[in-house]
Amino acid sequence: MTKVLVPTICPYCGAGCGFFVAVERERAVGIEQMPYHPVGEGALCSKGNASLEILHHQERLTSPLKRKDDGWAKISWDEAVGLVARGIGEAMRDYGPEKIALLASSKCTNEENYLIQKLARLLGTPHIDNCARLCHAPSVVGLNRTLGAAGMTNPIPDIANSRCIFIIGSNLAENHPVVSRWIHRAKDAGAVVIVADPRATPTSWMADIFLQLSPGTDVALLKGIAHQIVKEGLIDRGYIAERTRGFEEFEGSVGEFTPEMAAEITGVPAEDIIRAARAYASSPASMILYSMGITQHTTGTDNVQAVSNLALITGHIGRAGTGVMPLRGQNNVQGACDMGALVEFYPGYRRADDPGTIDLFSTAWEAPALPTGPGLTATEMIGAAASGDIRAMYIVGEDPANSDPSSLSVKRALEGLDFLVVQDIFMTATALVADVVLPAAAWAEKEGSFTNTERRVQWSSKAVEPPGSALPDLEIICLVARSLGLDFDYPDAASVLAEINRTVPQYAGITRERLGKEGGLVWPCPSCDHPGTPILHSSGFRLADGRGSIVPVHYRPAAEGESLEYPFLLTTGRIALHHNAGSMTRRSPSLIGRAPDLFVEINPADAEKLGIDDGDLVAVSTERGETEAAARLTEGIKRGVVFMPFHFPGTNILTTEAADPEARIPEFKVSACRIARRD
Amino acid sequence: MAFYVDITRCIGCRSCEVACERVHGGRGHVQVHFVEDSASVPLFCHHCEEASCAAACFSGALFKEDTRTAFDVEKCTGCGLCSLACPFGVVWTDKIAHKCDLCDGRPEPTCVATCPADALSTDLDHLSRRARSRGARAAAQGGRR
Amino acid sequence: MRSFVFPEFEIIRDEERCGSCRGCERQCALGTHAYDPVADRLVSDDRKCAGCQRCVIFCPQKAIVVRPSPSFYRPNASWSREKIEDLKRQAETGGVLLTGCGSDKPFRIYWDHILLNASQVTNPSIDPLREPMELRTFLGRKPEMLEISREGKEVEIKTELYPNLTVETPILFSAMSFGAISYNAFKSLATAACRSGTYFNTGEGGLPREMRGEFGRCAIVQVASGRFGIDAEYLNVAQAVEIKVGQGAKPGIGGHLPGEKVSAAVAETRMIPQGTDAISPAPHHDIYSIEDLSTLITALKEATNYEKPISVKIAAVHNFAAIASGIVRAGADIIAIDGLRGGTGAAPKAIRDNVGIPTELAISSLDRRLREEGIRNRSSIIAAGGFRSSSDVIKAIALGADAVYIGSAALIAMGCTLCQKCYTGNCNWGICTQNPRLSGRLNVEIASQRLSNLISAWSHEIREMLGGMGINALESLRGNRDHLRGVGLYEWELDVLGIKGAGE
Amino acid sequence: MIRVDPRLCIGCLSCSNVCPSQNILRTETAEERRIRWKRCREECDLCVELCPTEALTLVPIDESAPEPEVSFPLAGCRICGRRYAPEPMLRRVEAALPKSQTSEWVWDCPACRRRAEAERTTAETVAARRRRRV
Repeated sequence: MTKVLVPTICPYCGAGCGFFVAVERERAVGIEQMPYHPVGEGALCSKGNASLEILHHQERLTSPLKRKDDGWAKISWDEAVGLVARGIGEAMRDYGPEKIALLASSKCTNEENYLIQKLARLLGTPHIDNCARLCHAPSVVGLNRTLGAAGMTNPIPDIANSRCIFIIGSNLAENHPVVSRWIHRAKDAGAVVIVADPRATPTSWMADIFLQLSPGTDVALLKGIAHQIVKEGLIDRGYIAERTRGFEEFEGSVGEFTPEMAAEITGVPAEDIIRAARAYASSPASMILYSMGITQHTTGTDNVQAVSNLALITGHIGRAGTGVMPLRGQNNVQGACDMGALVEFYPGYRRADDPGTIDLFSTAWEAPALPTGPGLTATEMIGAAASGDIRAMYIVGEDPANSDPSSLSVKRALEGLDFLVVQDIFMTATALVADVVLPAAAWAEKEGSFTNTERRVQWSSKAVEPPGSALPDLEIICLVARSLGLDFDYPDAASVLAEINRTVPQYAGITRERLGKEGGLVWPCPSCDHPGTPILHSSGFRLADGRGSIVPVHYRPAAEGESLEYPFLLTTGRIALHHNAGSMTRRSPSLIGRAPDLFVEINPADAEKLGIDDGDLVAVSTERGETEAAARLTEGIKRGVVFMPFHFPGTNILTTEAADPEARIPEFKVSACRIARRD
Repeated sequence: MAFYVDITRCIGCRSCEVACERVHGGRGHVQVHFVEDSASVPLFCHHCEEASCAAACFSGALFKEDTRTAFDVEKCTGCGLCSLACPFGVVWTDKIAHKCDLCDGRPEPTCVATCPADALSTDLDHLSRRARSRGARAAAQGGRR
Repeated sequence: MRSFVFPEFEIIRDEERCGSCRGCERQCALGTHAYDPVADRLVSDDRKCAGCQRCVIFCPQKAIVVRPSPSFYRPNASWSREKIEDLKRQAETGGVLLTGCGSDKPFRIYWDHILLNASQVTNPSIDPLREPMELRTFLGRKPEMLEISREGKEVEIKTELYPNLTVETPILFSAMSFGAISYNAFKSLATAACRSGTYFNTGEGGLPREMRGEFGRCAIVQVASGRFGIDAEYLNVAQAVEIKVGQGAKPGIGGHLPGEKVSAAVAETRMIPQGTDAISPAPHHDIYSIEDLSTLITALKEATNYEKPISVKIAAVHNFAAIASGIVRAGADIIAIDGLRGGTGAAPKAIRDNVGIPTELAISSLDRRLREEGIRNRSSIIAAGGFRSSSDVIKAIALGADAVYIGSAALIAMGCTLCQKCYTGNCNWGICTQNPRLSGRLNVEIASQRLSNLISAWSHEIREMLGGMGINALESLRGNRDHLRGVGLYEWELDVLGIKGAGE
Repeated sequence: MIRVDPRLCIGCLSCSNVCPSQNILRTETAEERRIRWKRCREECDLCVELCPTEALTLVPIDESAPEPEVSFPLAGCRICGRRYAPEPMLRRVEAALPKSQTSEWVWDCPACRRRAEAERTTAETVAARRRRRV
């Protein structure tokens, strides 16, 4: 039997590793390495290796479903699309288009995300968002303000060229495992690695300097470092003068903030802060990698700005081995943002509140009345749904009932909607409360482009047919749009990409033909002969007068702190074997078999006081709810802090809805909680 | 041929376990062990020069072939003597023995190809050269840290 | 070179039933079945299958069917599939096509055209369950006349009798050598022969030393053109010595045991180096005339002190009766006549299927010839070649044989399915192989039990048929062709057989 | 059916594994392993062929003969105490090992061998990382 190797992009994290799906008799039978792939060099983490397990999974949705009595009835696509058109159409007719909301998916292709946001805006609602809100909204807001572009400044393999790598709020060894190979390459060449994290994680194993700070004190740590750099004159005066503005004000803001003060707040010894400051500032090329430990805070935007401040004052940006590197969580969260599936941006990061943008797209889409943004963010939509300001929702490939904070109230809010349609590959917690569920194709069952965390746009080909009557998201969106009276005539992903080439300047030169041939292009790529731009900001910033802006930030404590009633700080994160809400990984036998249960990491000293042994079942409770988990005692976590992975339904029952005032990201990383042994 | 691990690189992601399981029909031959939350190490067959498993095998299913310890599934009866004879506990038996076959027929063992941290290699010289150069540079920069 | 030959068989596995126990994989020495650990299922390579049905029988789930491949070439009366494929095989190998077992060609089987008589009214039939029924047979030269002295009630035979073999039933195991068949198969035959009061024939491979004490009393030892394994003890422990001149499956051809089958035990028994080919020349290089044969017969009688009957085995060929007459005159006490369907471990297909004459005709013409010459008493006739049932045996005796040799029938009793791959040495049933893994499958106790059961069953049936004919001793049936009638035979065939047509 | 020589059997379960007819039953508790040969009519001989100690023989079926049964107490691990293998198997392994090697580890269970190996190989790295963290 002939085996065909189909090149695809891993459906899990944002690293965007490529691999071949081996297809035999129309089934995906194996994975073959892609040794020339620029990011992974053929490597795959455990999730990538298990990715095929979800393709032919028995729980896949194979037919459109509608709610019937207490269960579900299989229906035809005609009926399903009719129901969606009626549900959304009635809500629009009765309450107006701004009473409906759409959630795009950072798991879908660029083309699909483009169409979803276009659908939303042509229907007249500004409420279109995606789950970037829950991971990197502060990066979009913060980096757009300071650097003029939201994305990793340098490609992942460039990490190997760095001589000092500062990893803050990222457990990349577990969440983006292939990134660690480049860090090790840098270490082989003599690089110093600094890791700041409340937990000792496998990432911290790589560290030469490990700063174990208290959750929510990142700004204090970064300011302490900045203070030391300024004090010792390790700043790059030439760079500051030529390329930035705002340094004077910044200098004033850090003047008082000594490492000793930072030590007081963060719990990190002052000498370590000083060592880190010297290492970062004095190396020939330093790089900062961060992810959700920085962004998922009420101070997320401040954290991001504090990070970019460090890079700007030392001039560690715009060259090989330097930069500010937000590691994105989902395989296409970068692309979904690029495509404008965000409340504040139209495609290509054009501001939604700018009349120029509206004019531009009115012409491009031949639509006279496009809504002005910003609309309601993903988390605000839920609140609006609860209060009746949103009447109908169309959710594509997202699971807010699991992934959003305070998930019990999310579920209640969604249940209160007049009409909810969910489009997914599995029956997620969100789909369970929907009126209509549409079965979608998984990544290898459709084609399209994905943009990874380093802005590399890659084409993923179709390997196998979707199960049952499931359809690619692109086709479903077109069906729904046409049933709502819109002229969505896109025969395939390539035809959508052609429109993207015309409307998104960063993608202008990223054509289907080039992606097929060249195996990935890094945006901005403004024309067909442009080679792509792996390193941003090498000749200035896309801001007024081309200067990066140094923005003073002020330390604010997290929304919740320890109290007598809730004496522990709960922080959340990911583990190596699961991905996000886990709708895929918890169905993968080889992954769930290795990490079957929700656990909570506790410092042994704390545990002893509470009389908890390793493996005991404990109740973790916050003001919002209570969850059971198995205790896991480890010295790796600070006293007074506990950690839970958020891949299981229980965790987000606990987390707070308190959000960053600008980026509206919830503070997943700090919640005050109480622990008690379950007997 | 055997393969080697650079323990300082291993990040405990268990990719090798899952990959091995994938290419061997659900029966993996690698197990990642964690030590005190401070290090992890994949344990796999060393293809011992004097292989105890082969010495204990009565049916000829396990045997030395050049430098590797080969396994002929056709001959295995699942007696489990090899599992008890492996000093490292990395030969498993469940109705039938299974152990590392260096991914026979593939250009490179899958665990080596898939290791995200580049911690595994079939080339011991390469690993030790890399480790030596890292050690030397760390020593040279010792003052600055 | 890619083979253009269809797989002979098609293997159908019922996936629903198959429990992936891998029994079939372990049973098949030809490697037909293989386990795919990734898919957790068994896969089969039709091309390797010999159709021996071992896997079918031993599949605990009865999930396997092996049947002839349905593929066909364009039907052509002249070019049958077999002819086309034999030709292709030769085009691919450039060699003689080998095969095993007896000829499978559709020559007329006269047994199936001969009917037995039975008693009605005028002469009573006999109930073998109530009255004695004599199957005991003496094989060897009988005197011209018998002088008896009678003193009172004592009767004494004054004529000196020639040495004879006494068999309790007229069924002997044909010559199958250790080497061609496995030790266990060989020993099973010997054990069964001793237990059933009959004889097994060692073939030309000698008699392993450790078997001589226990099994000599039911052995006929063979002296063949290769002279393998012959010593004085060998000749003397046996009850008869047979000079093998020809074999029904390959008249005019010698034997060839490939070196791979010459294991240590085979080598020791045959007195040749281990791993060397054991080649039996086509002729005996000391026999070029009846006189030469006579010399050998006399030599063997000398060697055995004139205590054993000497048999001469020849293949049934066109003018064999005249030759047999010469053999009798040369001093043979028994003539074994091996017909067209005689079996073999390995023979060129062209020879097996095209040389010789059917056993039925051979028995009849030999018996008649010897009677006509008045020398029938000087030699017993053992017929061989394709005896399939007790009725074949009884018809042979009515045609003039004293007893019969069974070969294939005995092997089938032990498990053989006539897959005809004996020459490969990979017999899955453990019969025609020297691979210890395979031969171990044949359990001597169980196999000999099956053989004894077979002899016992046939003997019972022969008694039943004899009783029906109103005869109470087998002696009385020998050459008694009035008890036979032919159906569907040509005149000449009836003439050769010496029987009347049915209804005459 | 099968005759078993209990002096030769080491309790390895080869026979039970290869029996296509599931005629060789095994029961294993935390303390002991028990094997019972049903009075089978199969003459497939696989168990006989694949017995490492030639403890089995094929014999004609005998309805009156009792079904052979053997049981072995499991030996306990020196480290964790878990019972993991019949002692005769361990003795056979010990005898089979190359004489140049030590063999007392045979009496540790495979899980403990793995743990020991992991601890041994990572000792240096763990120590270095602890120094760094403190």
